[in-house]
Amino acid sequence: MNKQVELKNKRIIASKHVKLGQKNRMDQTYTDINDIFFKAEQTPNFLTGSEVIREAIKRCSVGTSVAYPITPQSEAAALIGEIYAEGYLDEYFRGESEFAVMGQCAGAAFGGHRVFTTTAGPGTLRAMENFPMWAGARLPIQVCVTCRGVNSPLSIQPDTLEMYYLLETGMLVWHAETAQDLFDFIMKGFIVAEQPDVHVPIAVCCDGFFVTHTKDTVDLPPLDLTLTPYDPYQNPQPVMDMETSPIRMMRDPFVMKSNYISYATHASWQQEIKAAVERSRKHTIPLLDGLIDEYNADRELLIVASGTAVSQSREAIRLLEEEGIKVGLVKIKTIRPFPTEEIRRVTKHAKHIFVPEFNVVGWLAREIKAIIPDNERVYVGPHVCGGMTMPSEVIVEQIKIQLGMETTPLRM
Amino acid sequence: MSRMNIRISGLGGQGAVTAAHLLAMAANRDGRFSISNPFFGAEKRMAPAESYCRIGTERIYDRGELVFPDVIMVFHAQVITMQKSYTAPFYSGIKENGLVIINTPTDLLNKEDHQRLEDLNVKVLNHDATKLALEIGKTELSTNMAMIGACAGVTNIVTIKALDGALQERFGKKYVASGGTATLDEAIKKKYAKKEQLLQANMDTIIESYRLGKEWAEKQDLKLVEV
Amino acid sequence: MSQYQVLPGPEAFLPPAAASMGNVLPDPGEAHIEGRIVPEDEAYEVFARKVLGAKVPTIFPGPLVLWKWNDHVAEKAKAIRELANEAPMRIIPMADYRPKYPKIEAAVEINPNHPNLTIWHNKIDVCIFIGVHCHQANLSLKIIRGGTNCYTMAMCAMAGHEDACLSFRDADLGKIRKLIDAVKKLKSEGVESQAIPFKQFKLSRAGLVDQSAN
Amino acid sequence: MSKEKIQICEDLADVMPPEYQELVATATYGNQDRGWKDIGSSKELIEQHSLCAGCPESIAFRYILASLPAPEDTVFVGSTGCTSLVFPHVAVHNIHSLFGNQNAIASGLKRTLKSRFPDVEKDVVVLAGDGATVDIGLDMTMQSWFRLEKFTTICFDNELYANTGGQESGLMQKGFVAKMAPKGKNFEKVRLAEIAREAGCAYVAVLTVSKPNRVEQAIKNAIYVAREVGPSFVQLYTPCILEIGKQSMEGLDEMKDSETIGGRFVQKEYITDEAQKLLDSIKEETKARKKAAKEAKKSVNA
Repeated sequence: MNKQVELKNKRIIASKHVKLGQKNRMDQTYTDINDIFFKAEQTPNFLTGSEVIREAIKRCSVGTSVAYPITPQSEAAALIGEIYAEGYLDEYFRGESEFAVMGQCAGAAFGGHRVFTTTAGPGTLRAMENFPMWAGARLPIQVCVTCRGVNSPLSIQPDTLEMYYLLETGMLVWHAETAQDLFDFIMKGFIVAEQPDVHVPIAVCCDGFFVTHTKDTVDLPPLDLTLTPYDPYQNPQPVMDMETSPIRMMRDPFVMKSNYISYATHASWQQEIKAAVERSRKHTIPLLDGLIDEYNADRELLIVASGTAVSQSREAIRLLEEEGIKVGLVKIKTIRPFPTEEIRRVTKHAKHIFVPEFNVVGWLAREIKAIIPDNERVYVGPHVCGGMTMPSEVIVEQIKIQLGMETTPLRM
Repeated sequence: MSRMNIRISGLGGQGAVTAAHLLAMAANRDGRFSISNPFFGAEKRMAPAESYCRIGTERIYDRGELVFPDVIMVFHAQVITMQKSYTAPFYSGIKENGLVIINTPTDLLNKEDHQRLEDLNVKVLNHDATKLALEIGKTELSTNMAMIGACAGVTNIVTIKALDGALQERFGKKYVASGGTATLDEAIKKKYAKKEQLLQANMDTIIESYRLGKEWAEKQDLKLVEV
Repeated sequence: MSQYQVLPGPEAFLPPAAASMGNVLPDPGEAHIEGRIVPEDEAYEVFARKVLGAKVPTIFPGPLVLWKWNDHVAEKAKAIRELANEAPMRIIPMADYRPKYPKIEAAVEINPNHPNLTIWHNKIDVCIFIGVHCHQANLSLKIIRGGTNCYTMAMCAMAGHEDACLSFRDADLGKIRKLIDAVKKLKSEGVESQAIPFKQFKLSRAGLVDQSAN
Repeated sequence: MSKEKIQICEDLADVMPPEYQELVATATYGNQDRGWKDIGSSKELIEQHSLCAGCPESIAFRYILASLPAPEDTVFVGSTGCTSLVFPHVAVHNIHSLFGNQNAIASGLKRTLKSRFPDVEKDVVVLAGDGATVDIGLDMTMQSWFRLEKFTTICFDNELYANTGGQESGLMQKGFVAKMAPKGKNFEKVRLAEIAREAGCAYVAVLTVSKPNRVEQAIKNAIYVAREVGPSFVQLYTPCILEIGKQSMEGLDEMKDSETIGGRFVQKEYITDEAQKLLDSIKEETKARKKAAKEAKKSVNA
């Protein structure tokens, strides 16, 4: 289905209404995303994920951010407030619920701002009605989802089940493994989502606490570089600011009623959102260096994972290596668009495919099973959920059991 | 590749999260790889709070609750007596040849606990951190300093110089903290009108504990993992 | 898997979006023809051949060139009229995107929600969209491909349209003029317009202007 | 903007459908004294609507669009319901997003427009039904007033859910038997105007749409106050003749009955001192301007 896009020269359309090299009110220089990441010097910092979100937003020329407290994203949302007070953003306020916040974000995006917000767990589900609306209205809003459990009984701990609900909203869904990914994905996410041929919202997801509250080493580009601001007129739809003539359309019109019924429009509209997500591949591949990362992926034993599960798998592979068991690793960075062709290619020679996940349903395993031949090769797990941790020893044990090897039961 | 996994169990408000961050920051300054993260519920003061610090010679990816620690630090007696920890018993998962440092003036373990730890050749240091904190740091809030000092003294996992640097970084500049931690920071800052005094008192607590830890370690036949 | 070809329809009750079939948009300096990425110059010639070979070649100008938000747009409108006269091509506007109520006048307008009415009514076999917002253009192009046999082209100011049979990207005044030049060149080589003779309609505030008097 | 931007390119003007040519030639963009009296003599900003014949909402729509002080710089935010059937035909930018979040959308929109165009007065007007304003959206309606968001909220109060077929709403009168209230509504009509006043609105008006000049004045007042002072709210009775069992011609009588003494829609206004001061000064200015214009006209004629 999905044609493999060649990694050619980096082609990203930057905003046309300010010039690269100009300075903003914070004395930062508008800089091309490629220069920020691939030319500027990167300095290591030891930061929590929440601080990393702040550092990314400082360099993104964001117009509006709307905040609402919910663990574990509250710190990040409050820190964005602090940099708003310093002058980095044009607008910032606390909304009254996630449903309202996502509406406020939509209003700001309709009006022509670059918009960023954060949410988590039950907040993501409360906001849910807005996400397909954002996508349908072609609003390139970025929401950072710091995953936590969504079910009753209540849990504030990480669980990626909420990402499953986001998969068919029409948003781009990326999954950060580490604080470094989180930083990179936030900045690059704006650029990809705002391309005129893409122009759909993006959810940059990370695992709560494991990323947000973990202090880790992150390479940052200089603070005096920032992205060019969003250009609302590089838009596949009219901007709702009465700066163009009054084109009579609602940005998401009722074409369903009475005499002007057109279900062909509705169907085509949905197809167009899906198409926009597909088009993002071309822009994402050069910026993220592919939709997946692969390490010894030609091996017969393969782990395919996203988010923190990748980190835990890296450790598990080290442990297995010590015992002479060689396992390859595939890290999926974008869940939407799903790297269908890439996964088909790298799993071609695998005899066993393990998909460790931090959720009870194993949605990533389902996604993989749906697209590869001989999918009985996929072992759905190991799983943890509800906020449990996934020690690398558990992955090791499960792989050995699956291979019929002897294991000593894990002592707790 | 070698790695030391440190698990810290305490009660909300004792600075367990700060302690793990400081150890990780110090290790980072020493040129090692480190990562630290907290684990807590939705409650605040006096509820179980855990934090984890992993220090190693190579890039560390492992995150989340630390199930198989080399070192366990217990910040409060209730972790043991009231089972206020996420794992029970508090030493579950400890690796062979491990180390347990407990903030207590007296032995809190029963015979069975001692036997199980001995079987794994795990050494136990009873370290009266709160007393040291009150004597040198002039506040109970420095208990975490006394604990990381002892940890560094016994394990050599971080240098005093690096701890000093980490302390300056943590309290010397604006720091991201959750609401509760921020309030505690304010309380301790109020106690010490001058920032240098606060840093000095904390450092003194660390150094004295470090000395005591080192002294104890020399008398033990420690086979702890070396990083 | 072989390349999905974006050909005139009628393709299906609900054809897929070409992007979902793996078709990608051209890069700057390129265009695409039926799903193939080609150098832009090649596309100008194909455009001219399609227009001159058609019975009812039509330009669908959109709001971005119909409404005069600046003088540059007025220049584009002028060039579009020139193109229409040169080929010749009909001009049928897409003035806005609302679902029209109570009825679409298929003879004189096109609506993104029911583009086929206009294609069928006027028997349009080749068309080009210019100045339509990308989202709306994509809806129309796909609906047209689904239900008609019209060869669709698009002059896009942004990244192009893989749902058209042929599309240009980064459209500006210069590129619209290049369309005119391509038609002129082909004509000078002896290619003649196959268009059925027609008179471009005129509208006023009162409605259709009767031109038979002239 | 920018009424200059509402022009058709000359080279393509003669292929534009008549309604657009009419719009450019005779619509009242840019005329600060525009009002309901322009209806019939100039191109209205609304094309044929698809509401029921005789629906008072349709006439309310026309009055409101005619009364906007600056339609060339106004953006509407609607919500789900009968109103959203009209919005596609309105020559003013408008947004429909979800059901009930209209005041949240407007909050984000207004702040962004203020930030992007600090020197231009961009009016944001919410127009939604009573279900959207009071029931599903009350939280966001009120919170936008608490935050003193500077835009106007208009509620088309037809005392029920019309588009879904006549279900009970919070603004329905007590005792009324409707779908989902099979034994009659058992609590009082929500006192939305008083809620608005207490929540922070600087200008509140309740009236029917039986008298166009009153509607015009309320809408203008609300928008002027939202520009300078704070949030404003207008509640208009637009009975759903279909669902209350009336004929197409009976809408006007229904409204007139309800606004007579003792009725549910006796006209009322709540205005803060600051807002009153502003409205008085605008009144003076308008009077002076009109007088000057009249005299200028006289001298030309002479």
